[in-house]
Amino acid sequence: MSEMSVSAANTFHRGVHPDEFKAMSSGIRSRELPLPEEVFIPLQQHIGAPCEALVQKGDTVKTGQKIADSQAFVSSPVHASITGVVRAVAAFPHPLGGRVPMIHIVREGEADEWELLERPESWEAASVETLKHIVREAGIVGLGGAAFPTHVKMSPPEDKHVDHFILNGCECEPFLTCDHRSMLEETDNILTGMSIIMKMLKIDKGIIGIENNKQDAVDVMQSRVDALQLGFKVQPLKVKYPQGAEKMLIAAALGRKVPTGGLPMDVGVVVNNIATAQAVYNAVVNGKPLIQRMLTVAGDAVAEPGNLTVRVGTSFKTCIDACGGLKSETAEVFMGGPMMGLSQYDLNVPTLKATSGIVCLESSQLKKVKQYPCIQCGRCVGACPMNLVPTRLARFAETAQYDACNEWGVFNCVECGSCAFVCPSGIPLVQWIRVGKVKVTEKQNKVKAEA
Amino acid sequence: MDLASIAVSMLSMGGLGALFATGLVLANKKLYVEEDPRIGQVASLLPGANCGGCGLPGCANFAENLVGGNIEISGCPVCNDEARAEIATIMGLEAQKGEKIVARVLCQGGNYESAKKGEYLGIESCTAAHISGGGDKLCLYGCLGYGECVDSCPFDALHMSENGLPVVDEDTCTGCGNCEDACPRGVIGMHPVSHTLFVACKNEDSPKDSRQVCIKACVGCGLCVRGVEEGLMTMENNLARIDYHLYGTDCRELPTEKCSTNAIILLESVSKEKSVERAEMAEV
Amino acid sequence: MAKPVSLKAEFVKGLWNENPVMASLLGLCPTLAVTNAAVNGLAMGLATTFVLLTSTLMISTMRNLVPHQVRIAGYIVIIATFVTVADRFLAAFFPEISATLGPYIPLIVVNCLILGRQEAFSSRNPVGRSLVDSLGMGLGFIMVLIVLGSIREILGSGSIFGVTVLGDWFSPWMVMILPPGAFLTLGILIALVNWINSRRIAA
Amino acid sequence: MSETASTPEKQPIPKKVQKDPRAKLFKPEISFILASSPHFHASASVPKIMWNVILALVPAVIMAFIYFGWASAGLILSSVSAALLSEMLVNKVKGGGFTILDGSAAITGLLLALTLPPTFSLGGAALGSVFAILIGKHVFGGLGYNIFNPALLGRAFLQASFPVKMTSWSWPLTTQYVDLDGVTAATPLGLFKFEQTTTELTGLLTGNISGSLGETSALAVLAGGLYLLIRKYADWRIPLSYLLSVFLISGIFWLISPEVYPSPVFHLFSGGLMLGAFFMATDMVTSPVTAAGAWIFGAGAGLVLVLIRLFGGLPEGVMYSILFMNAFTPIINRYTRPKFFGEIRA
Amino acid sequence: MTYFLLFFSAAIVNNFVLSYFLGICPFVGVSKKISSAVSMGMAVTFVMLISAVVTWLIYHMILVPFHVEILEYVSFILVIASLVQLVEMFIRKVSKPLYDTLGIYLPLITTNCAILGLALFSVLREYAFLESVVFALGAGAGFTLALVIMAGIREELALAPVPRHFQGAGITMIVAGALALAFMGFAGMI
Amino acid sequence: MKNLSLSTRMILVLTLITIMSGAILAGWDLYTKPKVEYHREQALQAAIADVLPPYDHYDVLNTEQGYLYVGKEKDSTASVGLAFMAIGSGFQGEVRIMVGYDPDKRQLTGIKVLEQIETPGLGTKIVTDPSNKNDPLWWSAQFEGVAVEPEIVVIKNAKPVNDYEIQGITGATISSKAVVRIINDRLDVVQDLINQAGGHK
Ligand SMILES: Cc1cc2nc3c(=O)[nH]c(=O)nc-3n(C[C@H](O)[C@H](O)[C@H](O)COP(=O)(O)O)c2cc1C
Ligand SMILES: Cc1cc2nc3c(=O)[nH]c(=O)nc-3n(C[C@H](O)[C@H](O)[C@H](O)COP(=O)(O)O)c2cc1C
Ligand SMILES: Cc1cc2nc3c(=O)[nH]c(=O)nc-3n(C[C@H](O)[C@H](O)[C@H](O)COP(=O)(O)O)c2cc1C
Ligand SMILES: Cc1cc2nc3c(=O)[nH]c(=O)nc-3n(C[C@H](O)[C@H](O)[C@H](O)CO)c2cc1C
Ligand code: SF4
Ligand code: SF4
Ligand code: SF4
Ligand code: SF4
Ligand code: FES
Repeated sequence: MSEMSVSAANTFHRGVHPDEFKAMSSGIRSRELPLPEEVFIPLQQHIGAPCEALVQKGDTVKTGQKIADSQAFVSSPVHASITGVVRAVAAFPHPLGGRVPMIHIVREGEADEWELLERPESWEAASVETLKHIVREAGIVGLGGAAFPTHVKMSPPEDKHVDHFILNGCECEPFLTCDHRSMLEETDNILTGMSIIMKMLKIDKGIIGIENNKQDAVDVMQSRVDALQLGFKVQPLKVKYPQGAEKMLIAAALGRKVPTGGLPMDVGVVVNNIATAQAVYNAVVNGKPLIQRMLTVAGDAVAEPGNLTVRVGTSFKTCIDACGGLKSETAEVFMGGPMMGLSQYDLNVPTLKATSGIVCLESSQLKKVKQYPCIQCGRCVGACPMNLVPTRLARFAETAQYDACNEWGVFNCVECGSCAFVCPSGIPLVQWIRVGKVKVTEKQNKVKAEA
Repeated sequence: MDLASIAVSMLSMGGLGALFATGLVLANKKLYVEEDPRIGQVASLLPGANCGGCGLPGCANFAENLVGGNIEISGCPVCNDEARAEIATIMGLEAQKGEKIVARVLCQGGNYESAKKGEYLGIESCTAAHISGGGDKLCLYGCLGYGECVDSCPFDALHMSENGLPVVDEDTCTGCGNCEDACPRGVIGMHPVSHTLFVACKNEDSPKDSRQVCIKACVGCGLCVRGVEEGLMTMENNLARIDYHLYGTDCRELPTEKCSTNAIILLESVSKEKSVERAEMAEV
Repeated sequence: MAKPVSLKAEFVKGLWNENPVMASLLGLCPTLAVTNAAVNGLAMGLATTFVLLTSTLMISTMRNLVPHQVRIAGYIVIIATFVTVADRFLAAFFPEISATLGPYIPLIVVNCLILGRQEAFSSRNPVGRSLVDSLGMGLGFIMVLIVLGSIREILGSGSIFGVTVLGDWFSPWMVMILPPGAFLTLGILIALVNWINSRRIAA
Repeated sequence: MSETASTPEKQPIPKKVQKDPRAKLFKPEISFILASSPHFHASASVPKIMWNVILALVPAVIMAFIYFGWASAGLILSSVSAALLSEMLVNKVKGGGFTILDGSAAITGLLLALTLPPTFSLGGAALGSVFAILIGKHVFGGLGYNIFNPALLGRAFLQASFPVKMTSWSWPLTTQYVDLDGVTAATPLGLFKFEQTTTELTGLLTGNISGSLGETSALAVLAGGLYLLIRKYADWRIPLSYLLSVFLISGIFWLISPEVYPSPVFHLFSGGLMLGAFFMATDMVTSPVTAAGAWIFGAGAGLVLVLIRLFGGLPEGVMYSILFMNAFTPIINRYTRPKFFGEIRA
Repeated sequence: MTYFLLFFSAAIVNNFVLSYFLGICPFVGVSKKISSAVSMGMAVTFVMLISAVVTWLIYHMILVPFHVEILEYVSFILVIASLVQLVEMFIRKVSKPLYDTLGIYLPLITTNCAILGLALFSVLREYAFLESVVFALGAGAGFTLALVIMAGIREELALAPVPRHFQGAGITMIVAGALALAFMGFAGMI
Repeated sequence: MKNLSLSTRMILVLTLITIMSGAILAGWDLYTKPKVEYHREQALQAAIADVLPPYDHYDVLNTEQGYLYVGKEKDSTASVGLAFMAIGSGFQGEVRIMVGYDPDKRQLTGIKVLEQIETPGLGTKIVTDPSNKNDPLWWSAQFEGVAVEPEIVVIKNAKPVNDYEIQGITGATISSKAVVRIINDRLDVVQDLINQAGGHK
């Protein structure tokens, strides 16, 4: 690992500057969405082993009741997010594509009866094992996007020496402001969540990384850290996409470079999202499993953009309707921000634990570029934070030279989209790179199978 | 003087010739390396021009690669058809003794039959569409229609129909399986030509879902299983399957008529039906 | 070897379908080097055909005598012999042409075309058939050389076989008689042949 | 029987159907766009880049007009229109879009014109353009795929075809020694190579010297070049490394023997170096995409240029140095893969 | 210095492939991949070296003293062909890796005009022994350079939509033409 | 033949082929050599005749520095001039020039470029210049009577004023200068030879 001087390290190399469009929702206090009539809760919302349903059609469930779980270590249970009756356990459309098994719960009356987790009197006194157990039982996964089970992250292998925790408050995607609002509205809870995480990790060095464009959040965080005497470092970072990608954040905040193919803990760091810390707080202090989160509904195709606290499994349509509904000229709706989000075709898909935003755009804002052949301008190379050569990766994928794809590091791509964003030829670089990844994997599997 | 110079010429050339011939004789004995006898046979049939036109360093190397199975006979631009044929016999291409295998496209969800979910703007390649949500077709299993299989066929045995489905030319298809590998959806299967009964659908969704997706989808109603030879048809994951071990010439009762969505097809009957249909259309 | 092919087919194939330069890409060096004027192309083509025919005659006659291991050395000596004969012939009777073709006459020895035909055909076929084959190949070679030489000469000097055809208004493109012109012209010619072939197949 | 299991090719779409079999199929309420991320895009586009390069060439074009008058206008017009017509021809033959508006063919024509001597014939300029577009660009697959700089390949073709006309210079209209023959002038590099005299720096900077249309005024070219670099339309590494390597290598020779070899400053501002360094070596299609590659490219071109200028038969070698390095670009690209983020190389 | 100039001249200024048109067949044939281009280039250089030495000896030790210069072509080619065959068999026996990178290219080289051309040029230009060795090295280096550049370009062109009829030999010739144009810049240097 | 061992056959066949080749070529050599020599001789004589003033015959002097051809008047020992070959590199490659020299007047009597590989249309103007329809040989004709002292020089873009000046070829300055340089260099050597011989022929 290479240490850079800290003063210079408040950003990473390369990256891009998309327009932010955050103002439409960052100044408005978040709202709580009324309880939805029905929810669809996918059995698997995390990386790792899938869950099996613990309930059947016709069962009555309470809010917070565990309805699916798995024995595997890398997995996370799922909880009912409303009180009601299980209507079906079947495949329904999923925002990540396809139809996957979900538990369909329909609300019964106005009741919102909670089934809380067992929790210690005080988290300071509790043992690390207890805390990790609660985090697991609460179904907490990384809310920054990848949905990796958080209790696994809290248990680094013996040989990895973790010395820093970084709270990821960058929120570098355009439009999204839910982390920003959380930092302003739930400051203390987040800081407590962070303290709990650091206790689980048995470390005392914490950094909160926040992009410069959220100066109010930096100030609030700094003042509360000082007031509570927590000793965390609030590190303002230059505004640049993808500052929030953990490898970039670690480079910016600590000057450490996660080795290729490595994990943050290889350089002694664990990174979590703001919302993850908040979920940890809610589980450990309030005994509430992860059944709701704050998300941003924004874009020029919605009438009243804003941040909503919604129950997991609420349909996109409900969320959008709560923000004034869609305009008729809507061209595209995606889950997540415009840089990494996924296009949707059906608004009846449910929100997931890791859904941080629903962005709806009219065609005027889509900024499409006519496609030209690659002119080798190298802009993509200058934009790629992972220091790849996207144009070559894409050309190799296009011409089926998969060995070259692999050699040129196709698997290092984090699919941040910076390259395709800057490409003056409008080449769908990221999509080609994904094709490359798939094909290389296929080829490797084939070779393995033959051997 | 004149005779002398002729003698000198003959002597010096003859000397050089003898010298090198001896060298080659010795080398042939001492430096002989054992190799697959077919390499020599093939090499002797190749033009021997060592022109490098094949991209390889020389004819001997080409022969080695040919015998090693790394290159096709057609790689040599100089070789004529006769020699090619002979080389093929040496190489024992009689490996294809069994029944001719051809590619079959097991999906009928062309542009007309299948439901669209939106306007796909992205790379027009099947793999690319498959990994980014499946292009504009709602079906998660069927043909995407961007013709990656067509591009992958080295023999030009595939083309896209106007309806957006690949069509195999049975006569040209060599059964190499490239298209099967290329298709990200597993829509293409390799079958002996004598197999004519197919469930031309891959949709494993529930009947309710699959009905929404394609008018020719196998909805998993199970009608086809009943009444045919025991075990010939089975249902698995909402999809009918044919056990080709039981499938034979004596199979009289065909499940095609029973299928409510025409997902099961019998190749000949399809073409017959089609011609009847056309005739009727013409009359109207 | 093989089913009988008519002698005519044996002859014709060298002209187009198996044309040594266009289809098999053999003998490119002389093709490029001496075609800065049509007459040079013709002379080189004739010399090459002469060597091709005479060496074919010899090699095909003694095809059953030469052991595999020394055939390259043997063939090439025979070829070189006739090349020397041709070279001396030009030097003795056509000194000007000999001077322009300069060092490229001896290189006929290593013209892949000749050794290629010997290996591929003459060493396996009776004399008559081999001669017909060689004649076809030789004519195919001459043809290409003349076409290439004419194009280069017209554009590069405004003349053909030394006769001025383009008037004073035309300033010759000197590049055509220089190395780049040779490569470019052959490249375009090959593409043209591919195009014609694809049209023929389509038809 | 050659039909497959799939739907017949020309599915007879029923004309009169009581019930559309497709009625039950799913229909989205709104048909959204389905695309792969990112959904946003920066405002740069190929035409924008190209037209900006043309804008950056305006000072040089104006200077050419001031010095050489209508001759320059004719050459530019003839070359650019020939380039555009060839591009149109290709569009027609190949099918596909109408690609003139992307500006790349216009640049090729314009740059080619700027490298021609003012007395060159209009037909010759057009011929060079046609060669540049057809052979230099489209035979390789068109925009983005050509290996060699098309304008320079066109010029190399002209130089090899009409070496006398391509090395016949006239004095600018603004100099006092107007020569009606118009053929006896010599460029600063030519003067140096054949008469061993060097030219004053002020002449080189303002362009009051003989030479091709675009090489007379180094300052005008420099202004346009800097615009390109500031707007990031060209990679700054290439002109920098090119000029630096010319300066250093010629400087070494100059230090060894100042009487024989001209000063590095003379090298920098004479001939087509400025135009070449800022507008031709920086052609992104034919230069490496990697940063390390850009340095190598520039340095190599500088070395070749000095070698040709000092020891070659020709007085100027900008064109050849760039074409030579163009040939190496694929290899440079291949062997200068940047280190991945976090990669530890053995 | 004169040796350096001789080398430079043979390698760049008067490049065998691009300005003398020697060895075009392998230049077109074996330039699809950089790795095989490098191997081929090494093999050619090696054979050039051997044949320069041997043909010089034959010419000056046998042909000239006995006044049988007419045997020049025949004896040169006989010696080159046999020697290459011997070396190939030797390498094949001795080292498999060496055979795979170098040996397999040897048969192709026998019928490469560049080799005989080199021998003949050496005689024509009346090079002394050492000069002809340097000349061979330079010519070999130049051949390798041209081959490797061409291979690099062709690997790149494999990624490009070259018009169908130009694919293969056509575009290779065009590239060679462009290279020859680019190399003209060195004209007059030596 | 078939029943001989492979090794014997290999040696025998190759030796036979080579012997045969030797025989054919030697025979052909005998037949053509005189003709080739004759052409060469003719060419040489023509070149000497071109560069020297009319003479009756010439003597060949074989010096350490190469051949000199001394043209003689009929029945006279007086020479009309001497001719020699000058060789050097031009723009592209070697240039061979036959030079006629009058040591008494210290001026050239003519030159003829015998071999060169200069660029056609440019450097080849040192031999003939097709663009000058009236006098394609104008360039080499200039050398007749040019003074060799202090040395011959090429001037560009102007008519020669001094008797030691030669007008260069536009567009082929390098070739022009190269020819002059080659002649100057060779002249030095030849002049030395003459001086050694005591100014005598
Ligand atoms: C197979 C797998 C194993 C992982 N193991 C660990 C781990 O042991 N410890 C840890 O801190 N994170 C682990 N991670 C999570 C990553 O560090 C990272 O947080 C996750 O991939 C999401 O990062 P992103 O949102 O920046 O893409 C793992 C991820 C994957 C996919
Ligand atoms: C391109 C890219 C951008 C990301 N941006 C953010 C971000 O803005 N905020 C964030 O919390 N996580 C972001 N992530 C995810 C982080 O890399 C990392 O997974 C997360 O901070 C880990 O915390 P979690 O486990 O609590 O989700 C991004 C990941 C990628 C690949
Ligand atoms: C393709 C090409 C070939 C050339 N060939 C020759 C040549 O054979 N001889 C020569 O003197 N100059 C040749 N030149 C031109 C010289 O390099 C140089 O420009 C010229 O000698 C300058 O003469 P000038 O000052 O009279 O124009 C050639 C130039 C080019 C572009
Ligand atoms: C960008 C540029 C590149 C040029 N390259 C060359 C070149 O490579 N060779 C050349 O002879 N002239 C070139 N020229 C024209 C050149 O400057 C002119 O020929 C010389 O000044 C002659 O001395 C170039 C001109 C420009 C503007
Ligand atoms: S190549 Fe991958 S990591 Fe690099 S900019 Fe593109 S999407 Fe991001
Ligand atoms: S940014 Fe686009 S045009 Fe530029 S090099 Fe990358 S892929 Fe090519
Ligand atoms: S069969 Fe497969 S590869 Fe072929 S078009 Fe359909 S989806 Fe694509
Ligand atoms: S790719 Fe192979 S199996 Fe598929 S259609 Fe073509 S020949 Fe048949
Ligand atoms: S003819 Fe020269 S290598 Fe083939």
